[in-house]
Amino acid sequence: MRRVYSAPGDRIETRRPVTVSRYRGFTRVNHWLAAACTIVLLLSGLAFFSPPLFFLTALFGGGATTRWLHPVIGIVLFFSFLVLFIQLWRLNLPRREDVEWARKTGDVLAGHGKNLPELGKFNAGQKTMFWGMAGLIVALSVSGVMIWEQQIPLWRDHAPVLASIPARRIAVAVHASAAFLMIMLFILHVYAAIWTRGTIRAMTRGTVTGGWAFRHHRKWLRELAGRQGAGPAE
Amino acid sequence: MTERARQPVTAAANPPVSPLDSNLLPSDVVQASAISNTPMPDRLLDSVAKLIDVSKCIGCKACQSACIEWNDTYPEIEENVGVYENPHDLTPDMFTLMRFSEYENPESGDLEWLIRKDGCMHCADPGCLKACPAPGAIVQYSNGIVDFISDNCIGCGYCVTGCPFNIPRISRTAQVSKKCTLCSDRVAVGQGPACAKACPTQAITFGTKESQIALADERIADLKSRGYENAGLYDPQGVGGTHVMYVLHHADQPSLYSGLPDDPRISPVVAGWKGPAKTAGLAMIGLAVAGSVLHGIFAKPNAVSEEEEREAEDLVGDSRKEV
Amino acid sequence: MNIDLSRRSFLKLTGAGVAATSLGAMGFGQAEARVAAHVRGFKLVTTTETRSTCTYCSVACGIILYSKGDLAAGETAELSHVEGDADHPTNRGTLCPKGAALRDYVKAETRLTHPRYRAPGADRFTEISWDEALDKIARAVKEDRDANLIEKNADGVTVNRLTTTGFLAASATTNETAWATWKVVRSLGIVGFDNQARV
Amino acid sequence: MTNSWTDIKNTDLVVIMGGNAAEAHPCGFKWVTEAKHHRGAKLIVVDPRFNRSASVADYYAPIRPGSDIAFLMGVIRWCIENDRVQWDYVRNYTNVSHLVREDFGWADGMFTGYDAEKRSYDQTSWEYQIGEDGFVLTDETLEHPRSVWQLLKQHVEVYTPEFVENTCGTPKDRFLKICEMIGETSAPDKAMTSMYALGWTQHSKGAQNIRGMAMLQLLLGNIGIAGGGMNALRGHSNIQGLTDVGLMSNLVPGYLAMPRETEADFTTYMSTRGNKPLRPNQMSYWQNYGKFMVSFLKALWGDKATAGNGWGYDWLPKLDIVQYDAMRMFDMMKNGKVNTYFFQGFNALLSFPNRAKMTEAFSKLKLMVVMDPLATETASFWENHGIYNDVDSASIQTEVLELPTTCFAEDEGATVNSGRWLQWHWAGATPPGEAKSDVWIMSQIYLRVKKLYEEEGGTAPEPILNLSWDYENPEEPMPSELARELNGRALETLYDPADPTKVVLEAGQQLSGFGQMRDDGSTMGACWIYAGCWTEAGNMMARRDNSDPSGMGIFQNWSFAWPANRRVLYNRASCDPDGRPWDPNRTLIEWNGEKWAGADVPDIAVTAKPREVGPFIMNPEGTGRFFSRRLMRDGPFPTHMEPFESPMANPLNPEMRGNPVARVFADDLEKMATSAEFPFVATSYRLTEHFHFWTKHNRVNSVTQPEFFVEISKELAAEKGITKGTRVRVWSARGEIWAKAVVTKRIQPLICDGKPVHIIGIPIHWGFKGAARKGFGSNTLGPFVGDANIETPEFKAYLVNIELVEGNA
Repeated sequence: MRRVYSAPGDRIETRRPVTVSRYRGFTRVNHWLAAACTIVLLLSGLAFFSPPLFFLTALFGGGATTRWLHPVIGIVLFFSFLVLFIQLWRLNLPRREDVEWARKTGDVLAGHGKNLPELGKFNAGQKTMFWGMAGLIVALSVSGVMIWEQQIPLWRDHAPVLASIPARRIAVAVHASAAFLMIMLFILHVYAAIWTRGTIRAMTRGTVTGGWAFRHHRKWLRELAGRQGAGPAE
Repeated sequence: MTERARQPVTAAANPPVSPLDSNLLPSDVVQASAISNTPMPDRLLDSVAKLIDVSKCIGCKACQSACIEWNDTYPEIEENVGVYENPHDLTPDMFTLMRFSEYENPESGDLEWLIRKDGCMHCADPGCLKACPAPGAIVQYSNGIVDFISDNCIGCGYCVTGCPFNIPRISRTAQVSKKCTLCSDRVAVGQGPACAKACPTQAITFGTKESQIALADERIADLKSRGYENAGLYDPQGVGGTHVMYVLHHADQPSLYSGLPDDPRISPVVAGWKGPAKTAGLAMIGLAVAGSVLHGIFAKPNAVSEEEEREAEDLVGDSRKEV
Repeated sequence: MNIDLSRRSFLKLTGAGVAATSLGAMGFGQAEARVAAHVRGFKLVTTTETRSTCTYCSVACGIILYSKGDLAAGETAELSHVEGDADHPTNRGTLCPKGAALRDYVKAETRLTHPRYRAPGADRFTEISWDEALDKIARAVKEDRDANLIEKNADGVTVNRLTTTGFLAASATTNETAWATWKVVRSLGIVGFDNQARV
Repeated sequence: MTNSWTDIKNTDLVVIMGGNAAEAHPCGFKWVTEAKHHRGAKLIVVDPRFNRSASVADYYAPIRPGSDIAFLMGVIRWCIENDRVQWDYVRNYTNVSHLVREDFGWADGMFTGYDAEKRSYDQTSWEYQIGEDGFVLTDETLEHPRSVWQLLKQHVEVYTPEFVENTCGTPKDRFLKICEMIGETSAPDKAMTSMYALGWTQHSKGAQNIRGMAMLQLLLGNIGIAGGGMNALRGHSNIQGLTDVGLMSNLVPGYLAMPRETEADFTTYMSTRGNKPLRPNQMSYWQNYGKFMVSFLKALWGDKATAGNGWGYDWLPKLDIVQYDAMRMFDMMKNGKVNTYFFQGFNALLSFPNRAKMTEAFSKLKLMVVMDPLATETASFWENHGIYNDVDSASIQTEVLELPTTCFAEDEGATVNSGRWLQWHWAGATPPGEAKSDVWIMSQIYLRVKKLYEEEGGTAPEPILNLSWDYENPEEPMPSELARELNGRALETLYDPADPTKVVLEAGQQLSGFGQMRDDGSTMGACWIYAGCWTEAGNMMARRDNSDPSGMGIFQNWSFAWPANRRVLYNRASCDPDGRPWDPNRTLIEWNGEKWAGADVPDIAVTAKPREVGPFIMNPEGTGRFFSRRLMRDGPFPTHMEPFESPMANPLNPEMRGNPVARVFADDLEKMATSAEFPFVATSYRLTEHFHFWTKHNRVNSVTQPEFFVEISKELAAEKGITKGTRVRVWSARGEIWAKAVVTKRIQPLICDGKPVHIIGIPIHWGFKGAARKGFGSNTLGPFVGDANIETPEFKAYLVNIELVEGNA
């Protein structure tokens, strides 16, 4: 049976009660790396974004340290997310059922699961988060390197357009705006993970309960069940 | 207790060698970067200005020499690239630079060698200060001097994007932003800037802004009498006026002088994101956090029911037939 | 309070160092910002002033040498800064790009500090003592003079002329040096005597 | 300078030609900007390049290097034709009315008396008609055909605006505009000042360039007045002083002459120096020559100089030729005729033309002694530095001694500025390492040579043994002792000649002026023009009173100006014949009915009555000279001469090459080229960022101008495929150099004789020692020929070729 809704490594671990492996160890570590980077970037970035928050630089050992740390962590995040992206982009491609699900956001919030379509590994919200993050990280990375003062001579030599002051002004504005959106997404992501009970263990233990999978990602569960039913017993 | 230094009124004076109390005090700061509520100082110093009379300037670079010597900087010895500008641009170690342009005046048919001393303009409304995220890294004193306080600078380069005149340069070694201080250390003991003191033809003068405008008026009248009908003062109001001003023969075309901005102002991009957008953004982030918390407290969590667990077992079981 | 107090020494002095540092960690207070806004200390404080004249062109700008140490008081003096003398009627304190950098000339890395000798055919100098150098010169001058001085010309007129040794005088030495030089050079009979007036 | 730097603020028109004051003398140029700002003065710049002075000028005109005489004679012609002449001045204060001998003449660019064999003029005909009373014959109507005025008019007739345009390349409209601006200053209340420097002197006819302007200034009545004058901007801080003190082959301090061997004894020497007045009542101040010379000899030999031995005249070396100037010495050196040579603070390897010849000459020395604060190229001429000094060290047998000296910051004494101010300075730093003062070194050499003569005897030891050296510490005389000698003192009690009971000075007291000098051995003084610099009142050179009550920039109590603390030379000429100032707003001195008085020291006997005594007191005529009698080797009037290497033939005489009386050594003549091979005109100059070869040793100036370059026009660049910042090779018949190219609109091709002339500007400042990048100067390329009168090398106009170099050469 071909995988449509699941990733390699996704499997039903136990059957009574049902637990389903959702993220492999590597992915989980990488996710938390990205999360940690995001938090560092968010805190250090906010310090530069707004004077009342400049005190946050103390967390990193002062303004100058924060200034060099921020872009370095940004690069780590970029690559960390790149791995996630490569792993997950296919499953995050929009499908017809996503439209219906999105239309019924009210039911999602109200907990009327019965009215919602069956979904694969990710719902439309998660997909939006994924593509949003991806886009914003690209925007932040590009604008970020443009305003990375210590690298300016490099751009001046190899990509003078990037080094021009008007371009850098725009980059600063883009960086700030993208960061703002990123923060909003981040809040949503964290909140959704907390509000949707049983979600966080997917990124901690790597597994979810069968009920969680049944409730939120039934097509995914079906596919896994189908694949494992069809295959040899373990 | 030593005597307090006077406020400077000219650059043509000999510096003191006995200790004097500084007369440019932390309490004279009227604006500091990333600090919104700088208290009103108890006194206001006279506004000072450096006037650069381009029509008297011979491009000798004495200002550059004096600047290097006074500030103990070590610019690199570069190569000749076919121009008179050396170094080729402002650097973290070269706070001022003579820029040369050869202009053929279409009206008179004469060649004019327009030479301009480039450097910090000490804007009344400093874009660098506005853009700077590091508290107290850029300060403005009540006499108009905009000074970079390296101890507070984080070397991020936002001042570079904030400056309408392309002045600050980030030191690759010290990782701090550098520019002309208007010799704040000299002004503090009643002296004018080193460049103005040195300038052989007194094309650079220094004093109260009022006195320098009066001097400029005299010079402009002289230039007009010599046929420069558009002679005028460059004190651009787009940045609230500057504490470094030029007398130009062609004040109608400042850009003739190696790209002096015709109408400099803080870029709307910078002004925008450093202004209301920033507050609005922070407010929305706050709202989002608050909304989530409230939703979390008051709304029913999206929890999985026992029934769903069983259905999952069924589903898994169905597909497997046998366990 | 002394004006050359740096921010850090000020903190130390007031005993507020620790407090201010932790204040800094907590966020940047106005007090901290103000302390840091202290301008650079005035670097000429406690230097010794000496009135001098620029050594370059003939405008002869008045300058003030600022030194660490007082030569007049028998101390060694190290030049730390040079600035135009605002009391001087010609330059009124101004200096050209050369004059403004006079310190770097006085303290150039290529200043000579030791007599050096280059032997025939050698590709480098070696250091020698003043005594050796001066004795060598005296001997060379005497030998050449004894051999080549023209005491009398064909008409029997005393001419005391030495053309095989020559002397090119400086352009920036004092009148007093010039006079001492004139006396010594002419007493030897040297006629190939010139200065830098033409180049 | 006849005037002073600060006096320039009094001018109405500044003409910078033959110099570039803004570039080379920025702080002096300040007074030009002052005059412009506060007096509304105008500035004219005439130069091959649109230079830094031109950048702030009111009017600029280009000129082909080496054609200044044509330009200046053209201006004189225009002023005469358009009656822009200050007639009262010209009639009364110049020699226009004097009659010249009938046999004097000028044709084909040459004066009467030329001897091609000797490359010299017989100057007999260049003389006034002398009457039976011994005075010059004059014609006050100026109509006599032999009057200087008529001869002058005749002489300048050829220099029409068209001639000027064709010869100088200066567009006619620009030339005429400048004539008009200059002509305005013929008004008695208008002043023009001429500021010039090596742009005029470094030609084979440099002295005549300057005479051209001096004549123009006389014509306009601008000599002797505030804001006027001929202002030579000396290049070095004390080259004025070194010349005053006579450190030249043919000079004795105070512009007295070294004896020639034709002057066998003191009496013969003095016989031609009587300087009897050529017009009635004139001061002819050189009549006092004997007093100055005897006082000098007393300073030199002390008690050993007596009336009986002609004041020790015999012990002075005597010249057999005009002078053993540096270029002659280097030529002799090259021919193996010099064994030992001293370089005191003089980087000759980079200073004199044809560097290859210099290197060859140095290589023939047995011993080279260099005294310098810095490591110079001269001291290291034997060091191989690739293309920058391509020599074979092993084959050079010269011994070199390099002696470290103190510099200005470490010594004390006086230097003389361009305005003749003797300013005292004090030491402010400890010398580095073992550096020693030049006085110490010279004393050591002297004392050691003297000891050798005392111990071993030798040839003619008298001059050495008899030299006066009675200093407190003979090992290192103090500057104050030497300065007091330069001023002079009474050796016996001096009585007033008018009232023998009145004591003027006690024995041992310092003279208060040269008027106190005697020719009977009762006074001594090394340099008469310095008398008054260190009097009984103390060191006048150290005075620092900067008050200026007249507001004219005179500063009478600031330091000391020679002669007699006079700040404006010939200032008698600032008043009309009756002694009233031409311009009451610029009064230097005036006749108050009894005597001359004013803000400046009068340049005339204070009781000399107006209309009796002329203002040019050093001349026996008492007048300024349009016709210069016998002083100039190349003619009593300036006549246009082409540079030795020129892109065009002399329009006055196509056969004439360069200056017909300039000295050229045979092998140097062979190394002179024509425009066929070397089509472009090179001219050398200073840059404001550097001082000669000194400041390349310091970082700051090396930062502001790091690397050697040449400047060329856009047109020449296009022709040769050169773009800014590329590397070029420039070569002449004598050598080659590599440089970066600065391509500029500030140099324009000029049309001369119908053809475009391209100019290549070559700054002088680089070498192979110091902080700046290694490079060259113009001297590698320049021709080894000097001015006919004073041997200043012709660096300002010679021929080269140029090409683009791919890569880094």
